[in-house]
Amino acid sequence: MSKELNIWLDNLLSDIESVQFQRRNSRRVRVDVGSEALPALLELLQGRASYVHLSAITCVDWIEDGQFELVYHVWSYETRSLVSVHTRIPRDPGVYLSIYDLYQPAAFFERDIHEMYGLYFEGSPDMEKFILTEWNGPPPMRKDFDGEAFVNEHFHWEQYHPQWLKDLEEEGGGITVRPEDVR
Amino acid sequence: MRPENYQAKNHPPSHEFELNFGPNHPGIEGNYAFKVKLNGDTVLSARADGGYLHRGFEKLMEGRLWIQNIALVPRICVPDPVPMEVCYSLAIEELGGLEVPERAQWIRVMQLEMSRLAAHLFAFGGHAATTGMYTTMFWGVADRDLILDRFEELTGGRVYSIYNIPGGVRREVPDGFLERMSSLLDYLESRLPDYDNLFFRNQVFIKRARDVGAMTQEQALKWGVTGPNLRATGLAFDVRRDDPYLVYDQLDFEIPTEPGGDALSRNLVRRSELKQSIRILRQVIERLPSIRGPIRCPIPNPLAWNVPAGESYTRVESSKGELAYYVVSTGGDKPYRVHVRGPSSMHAVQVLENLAVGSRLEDVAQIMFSLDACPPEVDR
Amino acid sequence: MSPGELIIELFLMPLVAFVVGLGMVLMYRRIGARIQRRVGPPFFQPIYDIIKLYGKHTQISHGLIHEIGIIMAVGGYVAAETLLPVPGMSGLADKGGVVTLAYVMMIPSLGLALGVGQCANPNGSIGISRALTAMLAYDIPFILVIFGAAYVYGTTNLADIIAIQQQQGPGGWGIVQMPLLALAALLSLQGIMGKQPFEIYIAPAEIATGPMVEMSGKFMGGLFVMQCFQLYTVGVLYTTLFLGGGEYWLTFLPKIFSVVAIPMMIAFVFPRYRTEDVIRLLWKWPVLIALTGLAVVLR
Amino acid sequence: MPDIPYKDKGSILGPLKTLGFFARRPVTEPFEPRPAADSYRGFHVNDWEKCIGCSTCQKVCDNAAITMVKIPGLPEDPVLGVRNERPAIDYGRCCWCGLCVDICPTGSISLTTEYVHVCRENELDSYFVLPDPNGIHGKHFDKGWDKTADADLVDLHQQPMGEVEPQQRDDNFDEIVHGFTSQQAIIEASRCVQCGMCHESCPTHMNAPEYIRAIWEGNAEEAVRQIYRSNPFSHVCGRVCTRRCETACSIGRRGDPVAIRWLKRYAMDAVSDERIREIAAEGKVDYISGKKIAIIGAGPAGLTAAYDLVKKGHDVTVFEALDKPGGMTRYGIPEYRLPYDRLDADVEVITSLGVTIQYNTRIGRDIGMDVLERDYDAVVVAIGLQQGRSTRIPGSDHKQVRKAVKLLRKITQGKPFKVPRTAVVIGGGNVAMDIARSLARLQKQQYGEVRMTVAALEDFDHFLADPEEVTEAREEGVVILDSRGPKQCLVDENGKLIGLATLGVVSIFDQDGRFAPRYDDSDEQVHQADMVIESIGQMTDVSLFGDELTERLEWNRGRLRVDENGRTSEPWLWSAGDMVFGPDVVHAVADGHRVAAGIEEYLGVKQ
Amino acid sequence: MSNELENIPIRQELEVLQSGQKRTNPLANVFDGLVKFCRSRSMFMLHYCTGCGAIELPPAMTSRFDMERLGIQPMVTPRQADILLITGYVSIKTLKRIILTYEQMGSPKYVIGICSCTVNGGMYWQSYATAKVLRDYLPVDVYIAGCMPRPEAVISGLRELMEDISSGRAESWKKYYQHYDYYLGNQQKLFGEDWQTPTDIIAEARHYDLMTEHTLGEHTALLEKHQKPLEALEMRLSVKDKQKV
Repeated sequence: MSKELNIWLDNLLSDIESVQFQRRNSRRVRVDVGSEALPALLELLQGRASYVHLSAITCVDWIEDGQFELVYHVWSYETRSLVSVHTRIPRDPGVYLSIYDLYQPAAFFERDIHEMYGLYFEGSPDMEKFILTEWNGPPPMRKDFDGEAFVNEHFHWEQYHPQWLKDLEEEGGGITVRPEDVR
Repeated sequence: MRPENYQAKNHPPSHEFELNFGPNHPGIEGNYAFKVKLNGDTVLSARADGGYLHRGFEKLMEGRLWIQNIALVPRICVPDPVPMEVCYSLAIEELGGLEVPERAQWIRVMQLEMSRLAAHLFAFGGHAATTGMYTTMFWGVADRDLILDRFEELTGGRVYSIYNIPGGVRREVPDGFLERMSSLLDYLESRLPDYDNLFFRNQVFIKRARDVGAMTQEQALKWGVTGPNLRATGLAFDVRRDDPYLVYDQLDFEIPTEPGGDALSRNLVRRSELKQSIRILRQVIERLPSIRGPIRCPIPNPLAWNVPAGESYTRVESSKGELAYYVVSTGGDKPYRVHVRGPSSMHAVQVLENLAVGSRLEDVAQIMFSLDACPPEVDR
Repeated sequence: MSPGELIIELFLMPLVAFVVGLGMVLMYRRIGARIQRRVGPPFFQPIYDIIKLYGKHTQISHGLIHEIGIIMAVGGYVAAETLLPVPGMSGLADKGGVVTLAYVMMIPSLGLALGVGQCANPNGSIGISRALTAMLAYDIPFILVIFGAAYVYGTTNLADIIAIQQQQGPGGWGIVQMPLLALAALLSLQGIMGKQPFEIYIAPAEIATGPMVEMSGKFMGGLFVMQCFQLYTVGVLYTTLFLGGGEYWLTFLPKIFSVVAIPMMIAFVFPRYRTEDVIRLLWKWPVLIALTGLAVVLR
Repeated sequence: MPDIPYKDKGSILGPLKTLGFFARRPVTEPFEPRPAADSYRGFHVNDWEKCIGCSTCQKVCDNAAITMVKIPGLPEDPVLGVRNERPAIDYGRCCWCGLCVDICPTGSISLTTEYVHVCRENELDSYFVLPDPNGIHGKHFDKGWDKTADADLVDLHQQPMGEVEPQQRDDNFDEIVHGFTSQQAIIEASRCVQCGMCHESCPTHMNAPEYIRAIWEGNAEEAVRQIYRSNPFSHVCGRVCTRRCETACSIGRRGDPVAIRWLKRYAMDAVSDERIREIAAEGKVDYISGKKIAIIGAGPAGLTAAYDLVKKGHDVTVFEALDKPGGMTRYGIPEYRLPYDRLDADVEVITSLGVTIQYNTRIGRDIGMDVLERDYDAVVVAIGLQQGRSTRIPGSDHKQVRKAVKLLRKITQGKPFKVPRTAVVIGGGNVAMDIARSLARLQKQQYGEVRMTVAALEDFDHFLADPEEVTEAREEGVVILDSRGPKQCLVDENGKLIGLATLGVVSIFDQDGRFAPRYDDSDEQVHQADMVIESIGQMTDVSLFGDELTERLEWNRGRLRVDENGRTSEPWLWSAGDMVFGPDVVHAVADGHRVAAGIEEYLGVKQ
Repeated sequence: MSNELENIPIRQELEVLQSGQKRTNPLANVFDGLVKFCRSRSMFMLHYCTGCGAIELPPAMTSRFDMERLGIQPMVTPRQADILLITGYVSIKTLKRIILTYEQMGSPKYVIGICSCTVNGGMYWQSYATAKVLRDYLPVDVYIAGCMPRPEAVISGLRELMEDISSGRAESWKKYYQHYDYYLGNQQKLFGEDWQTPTDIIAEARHYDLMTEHTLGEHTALLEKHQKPLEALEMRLSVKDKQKV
């Protein structure tokens, strides 16, 4: 099985430049590819190598590099192996191509990434909000959105003051370290 | 008192109208919404609306230590929490290069199958309730509760066991647990004919569920359907066998399939999987006493645990389908990114929308329940 | 019968019906509980529910028609109770008859339709349209059965029907005389009571209890009262037509309770049919049986 | 797999079989809550006896549900590592994951099988609970999720420290301990739960949690920076500290404490000396204050004070009677424990900041105190305890009865003396071990065999020396006897010392806790010896003050009376280190800081 | 979310204000007692899974723990329901629906806060998407601790509520009318100042004689300012073919 994998991966390498691949074990392959070549690579993977199941699309925000990393996990029912195709695109303006015409499940993942990261996919059938329909803030999964700060700014907490605490405070004790202090 | 200060809307003279399913609706699994456009009883278009259970898990996990997240992950799928814990732990173990002791792997398999049993009992119980068959639901949930009792004994928690941590499991199996588990399996097996009589062979149910929400195998593959729903279209695919994890490759079990691709087939697949899970559990009960050794490999102090940089994609077969975690570590004490690929994120949105179109109003709830779509997995 | 007695009977008969109906509701819930392997509600649960609903502070009315609808729904059954002879009381049974009763029994559904229509909730509208369709379905065999029974007994007067059966002893009961019609009636009873598998019009999972969706407080209480009457009415009607009616309360009550118990038990082991399946089924088997039964009795 | 016959067309009446359940008993449970499983995760209890208030539970809690509450009346002792704080839990946050139980270093917190708590809106304060041994409602419930060995998330074992094997080390003065490798250090550092007990117990309040964290993060420079915030003698302390921190360490409650000393050593060794000097110089003021300060004694206390004061821009001169700096750290600690180049590195950091050390300058002989009083704005006396105490037993005035301190100094200075063939050390402290092991090395070098005996007053359960010292000394061939009180030094008719007679000890302290050893006269042993070394404590030589100043100063039982800042009754004179506070390096460092702060305050006022 | 959020109010303990008049007719008292008793014995529970704690409700409802023994039944629409179980965390999106639902329920109505999350944010205290302190937005009658509470704990809580109802203590639904301005204010802070619900609480308060000086205030004034003809709550769902370019 892995032999076949080798053969087609070699073929693939001849077709597309700028592909790096790395086999992690018999069922996991990591492929790094430039963003311009990714749709073609996926098309090859799907068409030639039976990787018909798009397991997931993950977006990772590498804010320090100013990039979004997109990882396409595709699975072949025949060779029983999973290829993770990694590509990086600039964080700004954050537009990329949809692969909906290759893999229909991409619609959900692309929509999800759009609302969570603000990354727009051209050609995706539906870029409307799904989960955050009533959210006006920035795309929350971006690293520059500090969820905890947002919470502290917008919410307040239950102010407990039970009798035992009052008693302790009378005796000179009381709260010393709040959980917020150690975070 | 008049109700609200609303004006009755004048609908345009048309047979078409819109109807909201949920979020507060018994035909919805969990807290989810679904809007359908109807012509008479036929659904013209359907639109899912999620986010009612959105907590921003992936964001929360980036802000917590690796080990703290084990308390968080089971919440992602409430009816079937164990695969979440196991999958997350597997991902970290892969990143950190931890060797899980064999005994822990077997205990994990045991939990996973217990959880699958519980989730399936819940799933077809819920499906039965959408067709008005409350007795099945009452039975199913009550029998599921017996499994939860065993979970409580094993893990200390009824629903959220928080029992798996990276490196293994948290406690040794209590004395006499396997015997009690074994007698529970006997009981469940003896209940299966009752369920058959009441539900799976019930002609009214079969009439009701046949050809409801049917999809072909090609459609299923195109839409990214996984798990029992895919097997109900005749494709024998199971992550446990085809991308094995833990000790599933040492276990003897079959992958039930059904040809129909409809709500009935999906339920029948679940029914057969009950049997297979019981079979696996019996093997585990038989093997576990002979596998000795630690139940956890040593892990660093959780407060100061830097998982080596890298990324891992681990997959687990949950009761709903393919569950996957993509975890990125930059070598810090917290994950840099965790992506949860909930199986229902396909089923509850695209597949549900596609299947609902052209179906009947009375079948919409059935379709959702037969897909066993779990909204918290979608919303996260 | 003096007018005074009549008035007392007219007052007493619905009251008795209500109390017995409460018992039937309790029985329904207890049967369900038992099959579902649980304990079930306390003895007085039905009356607690009704008092609670009438005792709600907020009573949301959707307008006059809404209120009239509920009054029709309950009133229709109250009227029906006065047409149903019970041991010791015959009320208006002499004046009415089984045909009148059949008409009166449709009033609640129509009243409900009026009331629900006012609520402007699509779920309610769908539910009520389903309910009326279902009524169409179960009324065909039901009318056939009534027709056959009337033919056999030679009268539509319920009091007379009872008298005829009681003269002949258990052998002369309708169920022995015309078993096929009795069977058909039992099947349509399932429809009249609106229990599974003919429960599609309330279907919580689809249309959120359909007609009841906007009902609250006393309106909901009205529906609960109506349910008591409904169970009682179908039980008594069936007993009257096929089980020799009531001689004494001691024999009458077991009869009516066991009549309604059968659909109740069936309700808990079947899911619900779709509307068209309801019609197909009810127009097929009960109608066929009823027609055969009719053929037998007409022969 | 048609293993189930559901596919054959069942009868429409099939489901009616279910009606058989009508006759069966319901499965419903009674209303009263069932007892939960043995390891159920219900509400918390906390054993206040065991709990030390380390707040580790608070740190592991992912829900920020734990608040530390100070409870007056509970024991509080930084030295033992006990705080009078206890965790209070917010059940509006808690998720009952049990991580607090698994990580608790003491094993005091656990979950019970109690799980019902209901309250009304105005009683919501009851959600904030201070778990005590009685549980949330004061009712007894069995323990549920409790600490087990499987579930314990605390790593109870230290990283093994590599040492030179006894055979290789017993004839030389090379350093014994290898020190951590970077990987070991990171693993060891990761054991820390950041409770801060070490910080509180440390005399000089080193920022141990911070530098351990930095080591764990792989940032040794940051660790050094944290170390230099409070201790300029870190090479020394990284090797020979008495480790009050490790006694207090909460991990040490049930297992080995975090090896804080070795971690400090690792951090210091991992950074080059030049870089350390740069780091130490951070925060030095860029002006000159114009104040002159004299410090007498280049030991840890004096040099620490010098370090602090020079960073404030003062002109600091240190007068040292001997020719090398370090004081007791150099002349009291054998080289195999503290290589001199490491000590020199520490001193170099201080001198590189601008401190001048005048060696071979004995105050009172070369320069008088009055000169210092006149020429300097402030004077610090930090001369330590340079004289050994005598047992004053019969025969102790023999010339072959030596004082350990002096002998150690001699060894360090390389001055020749006749190494005894057999020797007995009186005393059970670390100094006794030092001299015994040093002499043992010399014996091995010269005679090829070790004939050293240590006779300690204390029994092994209350031994003063560190256990590892005892172990290592034994490995090197030193015989250690416990509960032996010296009776007399035996001298033969030729005036040659032939041995020491000791008696068995019955008790050391009297009822009032005063030192008053009682011996069992019947249990007498004689230990042959060419030399007897007394190592029972040191005292200071205050002759440098001169008569006039000695008169002026206030004294307290033979020691200088100082205020809380280390200032004597003379406003310009401070005293620090062993001569005013107990003998160990880290106390001296702490004292140096204290005195420096006092002088700084004083100089500020004077301006 | 509006910008006014800076001045988050300090939580005040809200009291149910009792009207002075006491019924003197003994028969009326007996009747009141009967109604209260029936209320406590017949609680219709709204079938709404707002959060993960809802997973323990099916066991509590079904055969193993059988809530119907207490006269508790699930009901599917708010109109029919008496008790609203907030089962765990409420995302802001859900909270809007909960408030709509709550306002549509007929009083007397009772709210039960289940799980940690309804009290102080629970394990989602860091989450930007969930509301933290439920009683800021709705009056709550009974809290049940746990994450999630077991069915037995849920049933214990419900029995506690039953006692409260029959003894007349559970009257926090009145607070919603009597302190409407407070609750509305908190809702506006979270949902924006143009937040409104279809139910006219002020009119209901007038109708049922529950107006107090706390019913109206600056927030209700804001509500009236933004009041627009009401339609069903917008779900922000558009037909699929209408795509954004």
